[in-house]
Amino acid sequence: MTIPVTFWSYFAELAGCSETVVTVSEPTTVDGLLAALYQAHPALAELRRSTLIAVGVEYQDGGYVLKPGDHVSLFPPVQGG
Amino acid sequence: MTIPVTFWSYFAELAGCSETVVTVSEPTTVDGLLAALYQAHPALAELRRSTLIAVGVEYQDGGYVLKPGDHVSLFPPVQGG
Amino acid sequence: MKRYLSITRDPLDEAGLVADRTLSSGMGAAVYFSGVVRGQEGADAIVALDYSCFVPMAEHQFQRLFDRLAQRGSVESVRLVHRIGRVPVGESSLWIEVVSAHRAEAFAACQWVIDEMKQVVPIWKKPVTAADACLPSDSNPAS
Amino acid sequence: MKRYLSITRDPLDEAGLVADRTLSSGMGAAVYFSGVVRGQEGADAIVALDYSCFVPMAEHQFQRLFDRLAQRGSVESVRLVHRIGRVPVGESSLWIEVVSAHRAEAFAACQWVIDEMKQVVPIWKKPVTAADACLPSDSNPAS
Repeated sequence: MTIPVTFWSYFAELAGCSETVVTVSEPTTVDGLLAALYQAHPALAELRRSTLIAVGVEYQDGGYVLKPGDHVSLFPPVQGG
Repeated sequence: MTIPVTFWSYFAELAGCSETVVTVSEPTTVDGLLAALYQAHPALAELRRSTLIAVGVEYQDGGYVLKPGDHVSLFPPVQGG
Repeated sequence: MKRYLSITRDPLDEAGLVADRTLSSGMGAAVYFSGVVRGQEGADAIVALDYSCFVPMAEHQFQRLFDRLAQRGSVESVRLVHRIGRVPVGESSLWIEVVSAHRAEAFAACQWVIDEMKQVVPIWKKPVTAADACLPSDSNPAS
Repeated sequence: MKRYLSITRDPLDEAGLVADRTLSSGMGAAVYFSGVVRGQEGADAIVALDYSCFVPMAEHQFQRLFDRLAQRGSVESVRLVHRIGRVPVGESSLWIEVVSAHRAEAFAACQWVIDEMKQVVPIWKKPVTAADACLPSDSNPAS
């Protein structure tokens, strides 16, 4: 299963791209996806504690089980206003 | 000494007039003036506990000693907004 | 602290007031409040409120409030308009704007002005029912 | 509860928004907040903020906040505009209006929306200094 991942705000600069695709075996949780992702993008791993994770337009935590068609977004704390 | 007194809001209806003049001997406090006033306007006396008193444009309490030229205003609790 | 005060019989031009706002580059928050006459006063349906005002004292007491606000030091500007006379249901009787560097200060100051005003500024209101509405508005002296 | 949401690259027309207000005859309070870009971000002088936004998620999260606000039952209408892209110092990035029967509810709800928004709505800002100002604004995907 391939999961597209979008990086928002300065996470895109840290990742060196704003979008990537991660191939994971099923079933995989968000945590499983992140483990693969952090191997490829160690700069993001350092910010894991302050990373927000969405699947589609909803926040999810690491235990969320990914489905085909899911789109993951990673971003730093939000700053609207 | 004559002291003009203005009644505001429904105090004018209770007093039967919006302005009057009270003649008092010197020195007289606001309380002294009120005693004379309440004799003439007993309906106002009943509301004395919720009556606000100004001399000129400042709030004063009953102990204020009146001077020639002072203008007293009596009114119910304010309701701006 | 910049201050603007108007006690007026004219309808409030809120859009115009907003368009006239000025602030310096350190300011990050404008909080404004519009108080609108409701169609109900206690249990009774009304069509308007008649506001009467002891104008010189009201102006003085507003300025005293603004003096106290200025002492807090965090507000760059306050603008306040109170409409008096007959104000129909659905129209604003009070408009306040507070400009400050940060929103917490602006919200707190705006509410503080309203709370204090309701204690000390000599303005009164009288409900107008549909039956009264053809009569002239409250004829308090100097109101 | 009536709701209006706009996430836009256009300058906020606050006066026009205020002029468009509608409220029913039971409503007595409209509270507004305008968040303005300050000329300082931390210790640095800036000329603008570049706001980026994950728009579909931001819209969804705003609507979830409005759902929660509606459950409180005291707010008749909320309108919110968030400007994104490059917002110069002195211009508004955020405008909120809350209409309620009473002012305490309106003030509380307006502040609640801002507080919650700052937790969950995916919008980010990047300071723009005079030196950056000739560069194009932040080019995040879909922002």
